[in-house]
Amino acid sequence: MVDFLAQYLGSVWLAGTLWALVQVVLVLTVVMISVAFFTWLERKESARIQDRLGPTRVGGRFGWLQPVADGLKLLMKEDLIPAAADRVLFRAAPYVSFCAAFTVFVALPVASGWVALRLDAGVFFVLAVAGLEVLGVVLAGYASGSKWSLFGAMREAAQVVSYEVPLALSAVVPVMVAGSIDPVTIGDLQAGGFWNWLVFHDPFTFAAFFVYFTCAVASVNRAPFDLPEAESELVAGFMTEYSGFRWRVFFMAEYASMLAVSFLLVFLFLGAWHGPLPLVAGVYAVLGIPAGHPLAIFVAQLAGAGVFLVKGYLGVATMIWLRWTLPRLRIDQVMTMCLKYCLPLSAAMFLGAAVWLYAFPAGVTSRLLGPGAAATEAAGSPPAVAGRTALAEGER
Amino acid sequence: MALEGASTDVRRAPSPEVPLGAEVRNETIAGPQANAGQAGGLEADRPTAPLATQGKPLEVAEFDVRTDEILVNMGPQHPSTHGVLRLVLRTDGEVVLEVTPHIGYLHRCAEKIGENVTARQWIPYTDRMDYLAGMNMNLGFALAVEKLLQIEVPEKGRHLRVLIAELNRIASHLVAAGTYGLDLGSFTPFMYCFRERERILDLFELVCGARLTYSYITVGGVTADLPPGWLQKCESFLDQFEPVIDELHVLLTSQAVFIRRTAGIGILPAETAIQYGCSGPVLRGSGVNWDLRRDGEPIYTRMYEGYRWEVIAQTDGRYPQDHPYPPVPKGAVLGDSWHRFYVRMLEVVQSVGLVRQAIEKYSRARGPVGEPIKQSQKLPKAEAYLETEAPKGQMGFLVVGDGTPVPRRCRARSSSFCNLSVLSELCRGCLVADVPAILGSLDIVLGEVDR
Amino acid sequence: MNLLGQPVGLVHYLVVGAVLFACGVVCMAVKRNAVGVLMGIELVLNGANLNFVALGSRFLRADSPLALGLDGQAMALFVIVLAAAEAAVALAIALNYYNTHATIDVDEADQLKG
Amino acid sequence: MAVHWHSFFFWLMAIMACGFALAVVFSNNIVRMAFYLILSLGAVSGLFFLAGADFLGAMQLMIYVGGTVVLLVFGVMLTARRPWVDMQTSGGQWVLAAVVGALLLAVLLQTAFSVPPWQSSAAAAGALPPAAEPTAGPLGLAMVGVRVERMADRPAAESSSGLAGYLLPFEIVSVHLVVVLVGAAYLARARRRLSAAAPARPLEEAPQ
Repeated sequence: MVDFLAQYLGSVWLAGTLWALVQVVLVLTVVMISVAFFTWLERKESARIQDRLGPTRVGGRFGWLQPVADGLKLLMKEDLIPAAADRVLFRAAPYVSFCAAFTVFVALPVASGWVALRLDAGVFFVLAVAGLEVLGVVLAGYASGSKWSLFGAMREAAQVVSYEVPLALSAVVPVMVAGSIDPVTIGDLQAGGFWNWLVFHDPFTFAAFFVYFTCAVASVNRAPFDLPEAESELVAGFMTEYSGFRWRVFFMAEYASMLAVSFLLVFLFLGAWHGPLPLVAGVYAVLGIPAGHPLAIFVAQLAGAGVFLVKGYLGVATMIWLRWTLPRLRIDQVMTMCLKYCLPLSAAMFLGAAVWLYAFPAGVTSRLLGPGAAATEAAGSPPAVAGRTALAEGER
Repeated sequence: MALEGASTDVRRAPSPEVPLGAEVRNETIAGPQANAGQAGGLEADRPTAPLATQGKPLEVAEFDVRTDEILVNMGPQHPSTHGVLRLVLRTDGEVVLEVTPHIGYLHRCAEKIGENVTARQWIPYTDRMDYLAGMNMNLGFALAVEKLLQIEVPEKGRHLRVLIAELNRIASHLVAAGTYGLDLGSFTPFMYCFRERERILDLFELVCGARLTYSYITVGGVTADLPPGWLQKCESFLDQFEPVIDELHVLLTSQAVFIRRTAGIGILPAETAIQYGCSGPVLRGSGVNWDLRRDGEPIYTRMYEGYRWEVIAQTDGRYPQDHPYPPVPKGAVLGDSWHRFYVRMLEVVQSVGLVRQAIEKYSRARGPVGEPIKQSQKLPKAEAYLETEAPKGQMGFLVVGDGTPVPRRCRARSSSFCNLSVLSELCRGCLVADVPAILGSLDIVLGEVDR
Repeated sequence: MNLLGQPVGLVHYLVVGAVLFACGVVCMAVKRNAVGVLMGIELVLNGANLNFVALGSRFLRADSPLALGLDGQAMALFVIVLAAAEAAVALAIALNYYNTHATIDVDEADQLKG
Repeated sequence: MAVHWHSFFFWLMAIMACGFALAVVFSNNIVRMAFYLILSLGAVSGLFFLAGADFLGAMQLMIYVGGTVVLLVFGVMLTARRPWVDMQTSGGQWVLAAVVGALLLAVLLQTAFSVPPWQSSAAAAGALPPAAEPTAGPLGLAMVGVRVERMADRPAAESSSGLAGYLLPFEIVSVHLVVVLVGAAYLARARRRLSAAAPARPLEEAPQ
C-alpha cells in the first residue's frame, strides 16, 4: 500500500506517514465509535431487561445520539479536583487507563491481513497491555485523597493482578492448540466452519472458553465483579472524585477494554473473522469467482471484518446482560473464585489440552479414522499446524 | 420464648428511647451534635488521629502486618444508606471493626408539633414518618386516638382499613426488596419492584388523591369511601402482580450470588433481637413467632378477625405457608439477612391473600365505613398507647389528652429506630461490602427513625 | 546534526542503557525509602536489559559476528523474571521490616535482629 | 526534511525513558516515583519493540510494568502513611551520589562509544524493524533447549555445539521462582492469631 501511495505522492516517506496516519485514525475511529455505541447499547439493553424503553428522543426514535449528548454534557461539567488530591497523578491517571485500553487495538487484526501492527507475540502483547489499565485505576484511587477511592484502588489491584494469571493461562490453551501466539495465524487456523473454531477443538478448550470469559469479565471490572467501583458500597470507588471529562475518559477506557477482551475471546476461541459457515468461500465457489483475485480477497476481508466486529459486540452485549442481571460478589468471594476455582481450572485445562494434543496430534477424527485420514488432514492443514508439527519434529 | 422485650408495655414507651441492649452507647444515638467533638466527628476524621476506643476493644482476627485502622464516613450522602443516615465505620482494610450510626439528619420535631395541633391535624405528620407506608402510619395513630376516645369503626370500615393497610404493606416490602437488590448491586429487581409499587400508588391515588402522603385513614374511619370500580382495579392488579413475585424470587431469593451475599451474613439471634426491641420482619426473620396483628391489643386484632392467615416466622425449621417459593438454601442461618429478606417476600404473598379476603369481606359488609371525628373533638383526660404491626415493625403511638382537642403529648415509638440500633452488633467483624447488605436487610426508613 | 534523519545504531541504545543505569545507581544511593531503593534496582536492571537486547538485535547488528542474536533476548528474559522474583522478596522484606521497625527508612536498619 | 520514523520513535522513547528515570531520582513522593518508574519502564519496552524484540517488549510490559510496579504500589500503600513519606536526604549525600553517578555515567558512555558504531544494512536503508520476524517461537524453543534459529545453517549431524539451549537455566529459574514465591509468601504472611471471640463468620468464604 505504501508503494502504491508513493507512486502518486512521489515520496516513500510521505506515503508511509500518510498510511500510518490512516491506520491510526481507522483504529481509533472504530474503537471510539464502538465505545459510543456501547454506552448506547448499555442503556438500551438495560432498559429492555428492566422493562423500560431507554433513550428514545435524542437523535430520533431509538436515541442514537444519546452518547453524543452524554459526551457534551460531561464536557460542560465542572472539572473538580479535591483539595486533598495529588494533583499531578489525579490528572494523569485517567489517561494512563485510556492509553492502555486503546493501545491494545494496535495489535488486534480485524480481518485476515488487516492489522495495524502485526506482532509475532500479538496475543501476549494484548494481554500485557490490557493489564496495564489497572495502573491508572490504582493511581486514581490513591491520588484522589479519598478513602472510598483508596478502597476501590486496593480492590482493583488485588482483583486484577489475581485474575490476570488465570486469564493468561486460559488464553494459553488455544494458543497452544494453534501453535502460535500470532493472532493472524490463530485466526487463519480457524477457517472453515464453526466446527473448526478452537472452542470446539477439544473439551479442554471448551472449558477454557468459559474460564477465560469469567476472568475477562473480572479483569475489566464488570458486574458481578465490579468491586472497584461498587456504587452501593464504595460510592463510586476509584471514580468517586472524578467528574466531567476525566470521568468520561475512565468510562471510555472501561468500554474499550471490554471490547478488547471480547475481541481476544473471538480470536482465541470463536473463529476470529470467520463466520459459523464458510459462506463467502461458498459463494465464490458457486459463482466461480477466483478466490485469489485482489477484489475477491478484499470483499472476503470486508466480510470478515464485519463478522469479527459483530462477534466482538456480542461478547460485550453478553457482559452488559450479565451486569444487569446479577448481584455483585463480595471481595473475598471474588478472590476465592479466582484462586480456588479459576486458577486451578485453567491450569488443569492447560495440562489437559497438552495431553490431548499429545494423544491426538492431528485431531480426533484422524485418530479415529486411521492413519490415512491423518495424512490427508495434515496435508490440508493450515500453515500454522504444519509449522507446529515441523517444530515438533525438529525438537525430536 | 419469652417476649418481654418485644411486648407492648405502655409504661415504657414515653421514656426516652434507649434500646434495651446496653452495648449501644447512649451518646452514639444522641445525634450529630453530641458527637461533634469526638473522634468520629468530621473534623477528626483522619487516619492518623488517635482512635477513641470506646467500649470494649474488639477482638477479631489479628494480622501481624501493621495496618492502620481508618475511620470512614458512610453517608449521609452515600448511595446505600437509604436516606440521610451516617455510619462511621472503623475499618482495618476491608474488615469493619465497628459501625456507629449517627442519626438525626431528618429530625423534624414531629412530636412537638403534635402538641400544637389537634389529633386529626397530626395525621399528615404521621404520613411523613414511614413515608413508604403512610397508610399504616395513619392507621396506627388513628387507632391510638380511637382507643383514647373509646370509639370503634364499623365493620365495613375495618375491612377497608385492612385492605388499604395490607396493600401498603405490599408496597413497602416491594421497596425493601428492590432497594435490597440495589444494595447488592442488582439493578433490575429494583425496577420491577418499583413498577409494581407504582401500580399500588395509582390505586391509592384513586382513593385519596395522593401518592405518598395519603392521610387517608383517619381517626374515626377514613376520609372517603372507595370510589366506584376501584375494587375491580385492585383485583386486576393482584392478578397481574402475583406472577411478578416469582420473577423477584428468580432474580433475588434463589439467585446464587444473592444467596452468597446474604446467607449467613448479619446473623441476629432471637435473644438479641428481643433485647434490642427489634420487631417486624427483623424479629420474625430470627424465628420469633410474634406479630401484633395476632398478638396485639384487641382494638387492633379485631380488624383481622375472620381472616385466614399465619404469622410468617420459621418455627421448627419450616415456614408456615405452603408456598411454591424456593426453599431455604444451604448456608442460610436463621436470623441472617437472607431470612429477613425471605420473611418480607413471604409477607408480600400473604398480604396479597389478605387483600383478596378484605375485598371480599368489604363488598359483603353493609353499613358505613365510619365518619372522621370533628376537628373540635375534645380528648379525654387520659392517655392511650397502641402499637400496630407496620411493615417495618411495631409502630407505637402514645396520645395524652387533657380535655382539649389538642393532645398534651404525642409520641411515636419507631420500629426502624430499634431495628437500626442492632446494626453495630451485626456489623462487627464483617466486610465493608456487608454493611449495605446488613443495613438493607434491616429495611429502615430515616423519616421514621428521626421523626 | 539531524538526529531524526539518521538511522539509529547500537550506540544509541547503549547510551540510553548507561543513563538508566546511572540513574538507578544514584537512586539507590540517595533514597532512604526501602521501596525507593528497590526502584533504583529496577532501573539498573533495565539499563542492563537494554544493552542485552541491543547487542542481540538483528536489526541493529545483523552484520556483525559479535551479535548475540537470540541469546541476548534470552538473557534479558531471565533478568526480567529474576527481577520480578527479587522485587517480590524485597517487598516482603520491606513489609516485615516495617512491621518490626514501624518505618521503611533504610538508614534506621542498623541492627540485625528485629 | 524527511523524518526517519524509526529514529523518531527511538528518540521519543529514549527521552521518555531517561527523563522519567531522572524524575524517579529527583522525586520525593514515593507514589509519584512509582508512576515515573512505570513510564520509564514502559518507554524501555518501547525501545525493545524498536529493536525487534517484540516478545520481550510484551514481557517487559506484562511483568515489569504490570506486575512489579503494581507490587510496588502495593508496598507503598501498605507502608506509606500520610502525610506522604518524603524522607529527605541530606545535601552531602546528594553531592556524593551525584559525583559517583556522574563518574559511572562517564565510564559507561566512554565504553558505549568505544563500540564500533556501524549500523546494519537494513537499518542504514531505513527499513522498518523486522517486527514480523518471529521471536516468540524460537525464544520459547530455546528455553526448552532447541535453537531453531541456528538449525537452518547447520546440518543436524553436528548438532552438539552452538545449538545448546537454555533448558537448564530455564529449569533453575523455574525452581527459583517457586522458591521465591513460597519465600515471599512466608515472609509477608498474615500470622493470624484467632482469639477466643473470633468473628461470627470466617472471612475466607461465605457458605454455599
